[in-house]
Amino acid sequence: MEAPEWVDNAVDLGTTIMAVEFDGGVVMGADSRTTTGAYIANRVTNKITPIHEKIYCCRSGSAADTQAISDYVRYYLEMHTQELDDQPVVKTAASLFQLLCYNNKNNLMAGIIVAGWDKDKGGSVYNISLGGSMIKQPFAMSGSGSTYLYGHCDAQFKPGMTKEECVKFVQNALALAMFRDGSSGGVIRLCIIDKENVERRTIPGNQLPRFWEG
Amino acid sequence: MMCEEAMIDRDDYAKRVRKERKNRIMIEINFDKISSSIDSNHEEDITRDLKYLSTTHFELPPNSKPGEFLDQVWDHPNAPKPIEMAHGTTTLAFVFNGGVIVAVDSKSTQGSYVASRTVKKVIEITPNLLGTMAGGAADCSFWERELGRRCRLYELRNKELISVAAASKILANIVYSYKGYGLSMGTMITGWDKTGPCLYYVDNDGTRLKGQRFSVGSGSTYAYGVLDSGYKPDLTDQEAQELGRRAVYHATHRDAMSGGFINVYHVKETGWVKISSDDCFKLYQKYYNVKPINDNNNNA
Amino acid sequence: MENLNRGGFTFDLCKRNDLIEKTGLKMKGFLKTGTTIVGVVYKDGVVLGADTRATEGPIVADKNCEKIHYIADNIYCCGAGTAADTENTTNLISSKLKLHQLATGKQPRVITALTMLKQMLFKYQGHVSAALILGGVDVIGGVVTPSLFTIHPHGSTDQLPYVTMGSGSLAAMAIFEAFYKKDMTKLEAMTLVADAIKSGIFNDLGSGSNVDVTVISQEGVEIHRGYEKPNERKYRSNPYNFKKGTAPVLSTSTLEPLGSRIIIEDVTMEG
Amino acid sequence: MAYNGGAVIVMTGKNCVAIATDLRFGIQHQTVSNNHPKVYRINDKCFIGISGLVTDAQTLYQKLVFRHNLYKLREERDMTPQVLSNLVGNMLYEKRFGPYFTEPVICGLDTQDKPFISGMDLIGASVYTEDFLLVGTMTPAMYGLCETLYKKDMNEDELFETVSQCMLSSIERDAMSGWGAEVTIITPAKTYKKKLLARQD
Amino acid sequence: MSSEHFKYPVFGQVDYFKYNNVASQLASHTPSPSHSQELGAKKRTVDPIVTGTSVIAIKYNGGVVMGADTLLSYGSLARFNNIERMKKFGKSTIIGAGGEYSDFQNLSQVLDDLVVDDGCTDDGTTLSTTEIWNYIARVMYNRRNKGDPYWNSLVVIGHDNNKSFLGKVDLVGTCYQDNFIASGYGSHIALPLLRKAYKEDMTLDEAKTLIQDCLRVLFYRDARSSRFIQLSIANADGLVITEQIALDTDKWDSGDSAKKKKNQDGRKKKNNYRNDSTQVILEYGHNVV
Amino acid sequence: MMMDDLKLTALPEKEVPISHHRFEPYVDNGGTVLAVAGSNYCIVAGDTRMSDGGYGIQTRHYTKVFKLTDKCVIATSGMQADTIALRKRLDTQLRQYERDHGKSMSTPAIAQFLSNTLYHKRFFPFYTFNLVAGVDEDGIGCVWTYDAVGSHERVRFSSQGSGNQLIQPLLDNQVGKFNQQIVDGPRELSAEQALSLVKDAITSAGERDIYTGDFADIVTIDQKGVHFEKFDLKLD
Repeated sequence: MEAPEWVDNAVDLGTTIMAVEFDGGVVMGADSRTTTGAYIANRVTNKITPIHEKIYCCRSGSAADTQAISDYVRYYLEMHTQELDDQPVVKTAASLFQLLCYNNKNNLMAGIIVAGWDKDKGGSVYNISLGGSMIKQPFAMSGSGSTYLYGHCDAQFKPGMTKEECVKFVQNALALAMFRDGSSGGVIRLCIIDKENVERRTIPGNQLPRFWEG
Repeated sequence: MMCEEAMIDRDDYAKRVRKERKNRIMIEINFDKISSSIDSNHEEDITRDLKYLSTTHFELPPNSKPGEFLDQVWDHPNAPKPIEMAHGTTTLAFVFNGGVIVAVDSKSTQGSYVASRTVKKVIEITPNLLGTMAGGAADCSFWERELGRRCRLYELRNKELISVAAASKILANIVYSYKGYGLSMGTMITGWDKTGPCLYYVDNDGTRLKGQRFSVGSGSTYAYGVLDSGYKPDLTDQEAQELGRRAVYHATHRDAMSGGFINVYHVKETGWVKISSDDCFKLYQKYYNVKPINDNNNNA
Repeated sequence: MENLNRGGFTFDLCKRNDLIEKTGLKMKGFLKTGTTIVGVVYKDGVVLGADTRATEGPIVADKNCEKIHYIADNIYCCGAGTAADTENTTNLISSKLKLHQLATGKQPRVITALTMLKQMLFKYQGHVSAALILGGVDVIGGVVTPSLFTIHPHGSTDQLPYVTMGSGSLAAMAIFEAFYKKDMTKLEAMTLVADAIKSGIFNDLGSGSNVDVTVISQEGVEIHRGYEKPNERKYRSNPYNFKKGTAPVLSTSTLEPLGSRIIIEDVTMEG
Repeated sequence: MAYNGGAVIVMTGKNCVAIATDLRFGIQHQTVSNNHPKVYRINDKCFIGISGLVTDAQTLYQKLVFRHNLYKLREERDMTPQVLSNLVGNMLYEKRFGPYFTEPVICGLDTQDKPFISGMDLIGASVYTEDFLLVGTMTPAMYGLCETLYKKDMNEDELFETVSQCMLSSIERDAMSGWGAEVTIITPAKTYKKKLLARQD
Repeated sequence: MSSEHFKYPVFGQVDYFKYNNVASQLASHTPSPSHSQELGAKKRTVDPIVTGTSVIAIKYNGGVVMGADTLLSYGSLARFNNIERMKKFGKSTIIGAGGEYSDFQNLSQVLDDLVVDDGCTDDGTTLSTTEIWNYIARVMYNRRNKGDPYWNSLVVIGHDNNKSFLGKVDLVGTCYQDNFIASGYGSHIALPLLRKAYKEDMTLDEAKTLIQDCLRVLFYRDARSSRFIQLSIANADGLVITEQIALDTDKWDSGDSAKKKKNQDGRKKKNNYRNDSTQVILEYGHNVV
Repeated sequence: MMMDDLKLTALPEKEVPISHHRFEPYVDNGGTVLAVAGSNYCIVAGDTRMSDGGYGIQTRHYTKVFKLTDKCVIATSGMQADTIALRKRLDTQLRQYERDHGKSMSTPAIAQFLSNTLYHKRFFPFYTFNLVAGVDEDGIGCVWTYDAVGSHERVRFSSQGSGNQLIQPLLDNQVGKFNQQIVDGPRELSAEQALSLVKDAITSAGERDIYTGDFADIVTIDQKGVHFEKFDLKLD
């Protein structure tokens, strides 16, 4: 007799996460589903985690691993900030993630998007994928649901979108992925970071965009 | 990429399809049969049982090697608790001047659980033939029952008793024809025919041996010790019976899988006789004179 | 000489056990709590609930075990998984928190317990198989914040207003999803928790026996052991009496008192 | 766990406890000794029964005696069964990832002469009940019997007869244990053990 | 005579009983290698590919209501979004299917044939639901015996002769009847709700609401389910399978309050969160209440 | 010629790879049955829980005891689908026997017949644990107990199924009176005592075995026929 899958399996963020930079900031977005097998262990998860005041990350992969990594990065970045006596830049945070992911690549199951605003570069988005490679991208996506999105995003993405255009872009993409990917779903969580503000938005599961339905 | 279950699934599927294609080189797709797949014979499946009920037949598992089927089944992560077939035994038989003595225990275990202490491990095939049971209980009793039927038919056809050699050969041939099917039996066929007392050992591989003394089962090593040290051809009937009993008794003591009652049979020229059926517990008390101190109703 | 009170795990038998298991000898399974455990946040605090069955394979090893563990005066924790792991993990964190409390002189916060637990579980990468529900109430600057977390064996945590864990978690979650509402009163919350646990008890074979409920609020902690007992034995025939002398006795011996001497004796194997 | 075989039952009565053990020591299917009780005396009012791999049981017992002696030197009193079960529980959990293949049950009378029993799995998950506990190679058989035959508040004679029947009938269905049984009864006044006549197969 | 007595056959393979025909027929019915080869090439489902999830059903005072979503998954991909997983057979039976869809389609053909044959007999009787259910159970069991199962769990509802019928059959042939049945993930999530809510003499509306509530909970918690469902009803008036219904799912609000709170906090005391470890950690579960 | 006869067509020339990828043909639906026979009665009990092989309960009302003739029932637990197939086979054959011989099969004959039926599935066994119980031609209660492939034995009392190991030693003790020097009253139980014991035994199994519970069918068989009765167990 085997234990039921929701008891035995590790908790997985089979996820859709993405981030886009716009002039002066970034828009980050994530679905909210956490699964163990086919059971949804948490349907309103928040996968957008603050690392620093203006730096956030989207987590995908093993929930335990990504939480632990974010905790470590937050801790190191805080120390770094204290030493520097200045706000850290996004790339520093991303590099820290890369370091942890790369050095423990055999033990970790984590795909992370780091995004945020700093005064040097404005908004920037970094994608740290499974092996630990760090790539700066104008828009990044990751997680199981992202496979359904490449075509859509490549077609829809235009450089130099405004903030609201970016929000729309992220929202629509996430909704598409959540519709098709069983491991993504729930609500859309957005996080918009610019010079002034960190704004959080949630789009409940019954008000997701349905533009493709016509 | 993270958790691309969907991707992985599709990759997997593609791989499997490719693999299956490879196999198909040998298997050959039969497109002529497409219509027959629609017009399926479920009715026949359903009524098959009824149709062939009057015909004795074995159903084979959906697998090319029946002997390995169950092992494969229990290997599966979702498999239920494996079926435990009744097992474990000490049986012995020996030929001496007065005939053949057959002595057996009566315990049957499933894993470490004692399923029964009252199993009849001597199978009375015909009034002149005895078989013993070791290994799978169902295998032994079924096939020796069948052997009994065959022997009786032989008698009716030929108006004479079947020889022990022939009877044991029938059994050996039957089990040999099922080699690789996973039968488990170690049996002794004994009786008294024209050639005198006779003892054969037959097991599930199809081995068939004639001999003076055999002991079969998990407790056989212990029994051999007692049997060999006490055996001589010119034992009296009493001595021989007690030797068999003793040998099995000591085996039951040392072997966890043997026990229960000790049944002793004596094959004589006139046929077999059941000599005794003693509870090991009583024998223990008798042999070692063990008595409870609070025994009020003097169990005589 | 072995080091007493050294703390931590020892691994000296691992190699030997591997060898033994290679010879085909099977280790017995650990005691598991198949379990339904739940927690829910209500208006003024947190209600935790648990069933009371512990199983060893298909056999019920304990019909009335306690699965809601004490962490601190304002924090309790339900455990599912391997019984020894939940028991010892919570005990360990409880004592760490006590030390922390003595060092800082403040009531421990739920979040501190959470961090300790998740770090410990993450360290063991899921080998310590404890699935926990942590609930408690913080009073900071006069503001009461009830909080409720789940901690999975690998060390991931979630915070939610209603949570379930264990083999019966689906059955219990179904009740929550259907009947949970915000800002419940204490009684409503307790009834909901009891319903969720009963759903686990009656629909999940790994869970059974009674409902335990613990309420944590600013006013303190109420522990209802056996809040509901829906599974009392339904039938018992006349007691079985054996007359004195039924069992056959071979010998009787009285064991003399040892007194205060220290005995040093060999392991005997008589006869 | 089934390498050596064994069965131990503890059961409470009114102001008394009983601990019953089988006597077989075997190496897999071969019976080596029929006089090997699995019950060890820790002090006057406290016994531990350890089933499982005998080498581990003996090691565990020796370590317990060691600790108990230190405790006595330090505290000038005997360990209560409660203390002992906490001690054993912690000792076993220390070896969480490489456990002793043993399952202990502890019984005794506490300082108020109230019966106390506890049991553990092999990594020290304690079980406390008020009626009975058991460990061994054929626990289902023992559970079935104890669950049915147990009564509350038995006096020491009833307790002896009940626990004897539970032990005798359950070891008859287990190939790996049996070969005699021994029951120890602990009462405030005295402690005595009785050896039972049982099957030797 | 010579070899008579040792020629004990493997039953069914050697013509021991002199029933030439029977034996050869038997041989073709015991799965021999050639047989399995054919199966292996043809249609053995070793792993479900296109799958449907739960089906749930309950009896009410005048019939039976069944519900299922309309999604077919392909691994974790939600591949086909408006597929009817319930199908009518004959005048009084509806079957709802979970598991591999191709197997269900194949089985449907078999059952359609059965129904047509029965109609052609024109003997004034039609197949009752019980008969169809029994038939499916035998088919499933026999397929299991061949190691080639229909990878489905089927819920059968029907209403004939003023009696409601509700039964289930799964891929190994386990079959039973009950007053409420759930398959797939529904047996873990919906069944507890059905057990709790079931009472004799439910009205149709109550039953429909209950089924919808269960499907909603399933949508919340089963990663392979969808919001779009269908209900089917069997009662004295006949069989109905409704159009697709979109479930309203309104229970996402607990996240909102948290969001507002955090925003306000964020604006008011910008640098403060750094000192408050609680707030950062809270992100691992957003829903502060 | 001889060699040809012995050659087995069922054994393949070359191994055909059959992937046992995910399909497991057996599932254990659990459940316990037991029977106690006396000189003029036989009492059978079986719980009615049917689990899904894991931790789920599929239905609480699945009867495991089936009436075969007026003097005989079969009580069977294990895999429910196999149970049904087995029962259907027995039913058909018994009915055919009745037509052919104008009387129903005697209980001992049914017992041997079941053994053969089970053995004919030796290579692909029914995952069922059976008891045949009833009264024989003389009205004496009798029980046969089976292993999965048909090894059987006539006994006075027996149990089978998931709670087998819990109940069997209890019956040894209370019906067999093993290891008891003094026994209150007669050694054989009266029908009332047996009934009460059977109820107690299945209740105890329900306490400790997670696959036993919900309700029990208590079946009394005597010269008058077969009488069913419902009995409550725990639902957890």
